[in-house]
Amino acid sequence: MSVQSTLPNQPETQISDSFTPERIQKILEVALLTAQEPLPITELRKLFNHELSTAVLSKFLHRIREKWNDSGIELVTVASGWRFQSSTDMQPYLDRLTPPKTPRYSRAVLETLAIIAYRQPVTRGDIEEIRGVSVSSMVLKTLTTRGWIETVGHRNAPGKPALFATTEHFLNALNLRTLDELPPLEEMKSLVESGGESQQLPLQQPAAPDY
Amino acid sequence: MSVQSTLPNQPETQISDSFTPERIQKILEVALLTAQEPLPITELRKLFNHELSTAVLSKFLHRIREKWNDSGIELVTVASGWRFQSSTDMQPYLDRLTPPKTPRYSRAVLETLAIIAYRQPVTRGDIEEIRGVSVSSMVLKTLTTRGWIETVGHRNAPGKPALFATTEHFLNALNLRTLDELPPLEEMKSLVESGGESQQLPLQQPAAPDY
Amino acid sequence: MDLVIDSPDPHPIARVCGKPLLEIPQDLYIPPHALEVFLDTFQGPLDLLLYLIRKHNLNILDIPMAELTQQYMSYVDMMRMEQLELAAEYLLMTALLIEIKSRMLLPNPKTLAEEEHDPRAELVQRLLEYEQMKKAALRLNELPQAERDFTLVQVLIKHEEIVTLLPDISIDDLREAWITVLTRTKVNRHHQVKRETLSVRAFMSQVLRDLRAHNQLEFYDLFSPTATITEVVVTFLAILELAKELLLEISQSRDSGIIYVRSINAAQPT
Repeated sequence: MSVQSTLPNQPETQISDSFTPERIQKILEVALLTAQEPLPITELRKLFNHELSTAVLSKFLHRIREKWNDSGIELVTVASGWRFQSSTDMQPYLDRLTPPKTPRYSRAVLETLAIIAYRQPVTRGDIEEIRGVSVSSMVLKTLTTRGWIETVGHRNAPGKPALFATTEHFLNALNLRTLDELPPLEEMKSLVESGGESQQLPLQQPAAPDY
Repeated sequence: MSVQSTLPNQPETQISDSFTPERIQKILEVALLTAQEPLPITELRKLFNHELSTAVLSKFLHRIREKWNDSGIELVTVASGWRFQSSTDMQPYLDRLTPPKTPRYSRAVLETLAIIAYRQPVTRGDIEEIRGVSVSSMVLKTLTTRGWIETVGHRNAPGKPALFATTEHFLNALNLRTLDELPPLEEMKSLVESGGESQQLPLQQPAAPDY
Repeated sequence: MDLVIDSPDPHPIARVCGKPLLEIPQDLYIPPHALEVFLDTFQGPLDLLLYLIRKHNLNILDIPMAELTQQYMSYVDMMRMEQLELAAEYLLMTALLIEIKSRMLLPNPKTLAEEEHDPRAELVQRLLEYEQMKKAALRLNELPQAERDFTLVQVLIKHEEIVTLLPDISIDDLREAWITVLTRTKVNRHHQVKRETLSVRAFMSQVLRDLRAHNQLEFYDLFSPTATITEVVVTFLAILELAKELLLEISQSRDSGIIYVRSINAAQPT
């Protein structure tokens, strides 16, 4: 049972809510420029006390995207919503200010990430099976700490191994909206070329992942 | 052995450093929009490999300030440099996205308040004796300023200590009509004595107050 | 160096004792002096096998198994020191290859069913899947990445404190605080907390408040005309308690005369 705030006047009542198109665009821009996280349209509707529809806001967002085109800043949609970010051609300049802080990941980390991204949910054992080597805890910790993978459950098998999947944050970081936008898996060319016997191998491509 | 990036992330030498005024302005804006901290001009000069003077950059910054005028975002100078920030008139909208968080009182404040509520009128010494620790003046001041406690008299004892009691405003704030509506002491006494640690106390809701 | 595996050749793949190692051996044999480099270069036996097959058209069937086994065995001791697990994985791979080869050498009546159980199939399947994931890892790494290839826009929100928010509390907060106090008191037994009914306490405060305004009041004035019997009793108890605590003074100049109640305002000299 929480006590109501006794504060006299909430800001709500003080906003004059005459939303001209210019004003709507301005408010959207300020919200997106100051947001800490990508903002979904449902969230952006709060700016206008839900008075504007998703469709209307979507039109405005596209207009804003146009406006910022070629400014070195772009408005993009990622998994969790809309956000402003610098365009990639600006990064070399930004790196002059702050030396790149993100580590380049080792092959072990990248391969583990790829397996989790494309085959999720997978256990550590699954990853080891595919890579043919054991996966160090450090690798999984690196990805977990970055917020790119998380445990989504446990397989009902001896030892109840954790099942890993990629996070929404991972999609955001790579500018993706859904896992479908990951680069498609390549068909691998047969391992045994033109050898007589080898062609008889009943090779199948790995089952297409179902996401 | 780490994997080298095959990214469009180019080394310094590949930046075309022909700085047209438009390009300079663009780079400055991107840097300021993405910076975590205010950027002093000395820092901004790094963007252009120190090829542009402080005076030139300063002129550009003022031009940018003009450009952003009335956009809901303003370019300002603070002690440590230049930064973009939302303008005050935008705050009501931004507050709709992230309602300001209500602060919480410390344990010391809450316990002191509880003691005054249940044991009033009490002196600071009484409170200290019950809590087993000294009560800082800040705690009493917090509660007095809030209008929740007041001095109702002084005990005829050495030092003539002030006697504190709760106010009507306190009752209002808690939606109570009288102090009787606070959870009764006896109930709690048995709770305390039946349980060991307070964490294990089988807490019940207080008798339903009828408001 | 974009993965040794895919690099166009002339670069040394590694340096061993200062000397460039220009070529990777053509089979699974690892020169002892390059052992560590190898363990670092390849992600494991699958990776190495894949490399050999892709780059040198090594036929899984043509691997000189006996020789290889011998060489591998001689490294076991060496690897055991630091990378036992990895050594085991290489050995396991070798064992698998040997098994495959031996099974292939056995007379094998060609039936459809048998073909489906070609011992190479599973290995090749694994190799293909691993290769696919390796490629996927590269593609993934080529995607623009936040903080590496672009930076998020972060404009500060200016917070003018229009209203200072004050903390709210609930009865539960208060109750919890009180229970904490009581529990602690119970733990430190030397603190005796008197437990009285709350209403007496509340009325004690009220009486003091009334007296603060007037300094001296007639006894009857301390009782609200609309008070219930309980309230009257409690007020009376409150007055007695205050008197006991020397917070007020009750006086009567003569029998059956007016009873005055005066606060002993300790703050001001009377």
